Amino acid sequence: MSLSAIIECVFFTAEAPLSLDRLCELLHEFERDEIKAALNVLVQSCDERDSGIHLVEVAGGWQYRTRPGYQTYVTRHIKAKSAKFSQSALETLAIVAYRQPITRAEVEHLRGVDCGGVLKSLLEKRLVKILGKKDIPGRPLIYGTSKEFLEIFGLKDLKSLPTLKEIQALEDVPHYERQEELPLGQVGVSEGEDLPLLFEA
Amino acid sequence: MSLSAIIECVFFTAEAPLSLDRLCELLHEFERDEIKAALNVLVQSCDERDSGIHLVEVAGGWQYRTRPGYQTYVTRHIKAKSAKFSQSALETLAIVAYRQPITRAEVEHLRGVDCGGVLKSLLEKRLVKILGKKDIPGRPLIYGTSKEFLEIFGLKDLKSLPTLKEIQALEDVPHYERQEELPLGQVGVSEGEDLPLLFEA
Amino acid sequence: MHPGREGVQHHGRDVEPALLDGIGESYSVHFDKFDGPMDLLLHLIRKNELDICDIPIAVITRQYLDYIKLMKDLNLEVAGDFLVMAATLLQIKSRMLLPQVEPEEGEEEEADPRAELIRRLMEYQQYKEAGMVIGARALLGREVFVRTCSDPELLAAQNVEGPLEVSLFELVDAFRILLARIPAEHFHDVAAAETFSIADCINEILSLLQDRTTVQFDELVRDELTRERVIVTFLALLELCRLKMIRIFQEGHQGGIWFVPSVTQESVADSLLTSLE
Repeated sequence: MSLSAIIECVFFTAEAPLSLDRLCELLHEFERDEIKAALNVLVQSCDERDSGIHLVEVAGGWQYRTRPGYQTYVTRHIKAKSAKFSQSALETLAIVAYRQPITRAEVEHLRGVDCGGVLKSLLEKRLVKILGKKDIPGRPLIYGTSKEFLEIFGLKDLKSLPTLKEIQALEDVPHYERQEELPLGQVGVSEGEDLPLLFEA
Repeated sequence: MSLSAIIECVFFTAEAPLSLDRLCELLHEFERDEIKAALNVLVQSCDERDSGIHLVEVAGGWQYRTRPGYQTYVTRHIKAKSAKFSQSALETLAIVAYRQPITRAEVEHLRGVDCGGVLKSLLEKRLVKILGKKDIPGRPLIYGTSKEFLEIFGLKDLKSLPTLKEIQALEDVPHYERQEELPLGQVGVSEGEDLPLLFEA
Repeated sequence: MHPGREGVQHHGRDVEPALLDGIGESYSVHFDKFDGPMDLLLHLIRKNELDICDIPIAVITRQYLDYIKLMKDLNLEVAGDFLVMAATLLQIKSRMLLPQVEPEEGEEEEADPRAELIRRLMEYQQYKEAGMVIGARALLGREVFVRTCSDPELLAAQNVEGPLEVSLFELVDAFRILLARIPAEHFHDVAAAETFSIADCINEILSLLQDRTTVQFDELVRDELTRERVIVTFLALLELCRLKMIRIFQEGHQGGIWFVPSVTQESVADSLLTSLE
């Protein structure tokens, strides 16, 4: 009975990711260093053999999960959660994740739209949580992302969110040089000219 | 992506033992013989590496289970499984939090049911505590929330509890959304015209 | 690429020709549902391959308003936020048409009426993209799964409860649902947000007494020495005293007022636990 086998059992039966601290607490008869080493053995063991599951770090802990790509088979016998996020939910979630703690008014200023409904549904899905109240007049509620957010999106911690710079680098839209002439000619509108029909009676 | 990795994922996520027949049904694009062989690979793989779990045949099917002998470790952690709140506990706790100091009779008046058992379990969980006795006939006990309550919900103090108004406000539709016509229409802009004076600095 | 975006397909023939004028020739409207005015603006900037840092405001304003008109024509609900942005765009446009006021020393930067909008758009763009990157991850329960069962013998072992898991929102929501269920006459609002109520003050005192055994009256009013605050605090103390939850002491005539909890929780807790059985 090796320590890594013990740890494997513990993870196998755990309902949520377990942090190294928690693991050390549970397996108090072992040294932290031993546990760390055994954990490494398990992580490598999954990677070495061609395994369908792996031990990953999420939400500040470790958890066995199926590797991405097997969902076609897995969902044949268990129901996939219809984890469908609308663009506005994802946007709001991103703003809360990157800017937390943040108030509803701040989210709305950034998005330019009312976000009450989206925030409420994110709260109901437990992806966002109320952190408390801000010490400014009116004491508005402040929001942040939850542990479930990290778990569902498979993030180790908030620091492992892609940085906004990285995201910009991913962007495929080329950046246009400042140009003198804008492609206005094509649309036949020029500065200061006509307003649209919108407000005609 | 090997067949055995696929089968590993399927077993990993299965709620009950799966028979070979059922497995063949689920993985209909593979031959029964292939599946049988892959199953053997998985059984052997667990035995070869010193693993804490194994794939065993139980109740007419196959299932991953922890090997006997690891219970000591596994149960430690299962016992510490996080407790979910029942709706009645949550309701009672909410009443105590928002209406404290409050007596049992008052809680029951609001909930319309006996709350002795729920209050007791909240007291045992140390979320609720007794603040004293009310100076009315019968001298009923008065309840309030505890310091642990604040800790669990990450609140600085009771004043930081979000109010109902604040939660309801999330559903409020912004007042301008209902209006039929854009007030800009009044300024009488039409195609080709110049801008109205409305926006003068 | 655009998760969750509902594409509303619409063909040019149903749209007034006047509207299509100047937008493009064989213009078949692929009408996306935009998540707000910022989203629509970004779309227009991309569609026209414009530099976000130097938006030709007339073009953008015109196309923006065309879209709103189109939404109305298609009987789509135009949220107020879109109209607010329309006003902003018109305002910027009008300011750009006004003769340039000679910029004073030091405020050259803000001379461009578009500056604030551009800043907001660039920031919004970042979060919009961040949202897409996040949404493209392998999600738990969708692409990735965890184990769903435990050994039956292990399930039997779980009778001791561990740390509680519940969110603040669930707590408030439970209360909201409860109040929605009970008759109206029981309903009175829980917390007055604007003014400091006696109930607030009682809560504050109770929280203080959770950490300490004695509290001085002055401490409660020190930070906010207003008539209202003093009166409310005093009434709260009287109420707590009436409920026999605290005892009040004074150090002689005109001396400091102290109060202590009148009961220790543990002693009462025991008697209660038996009474609830």
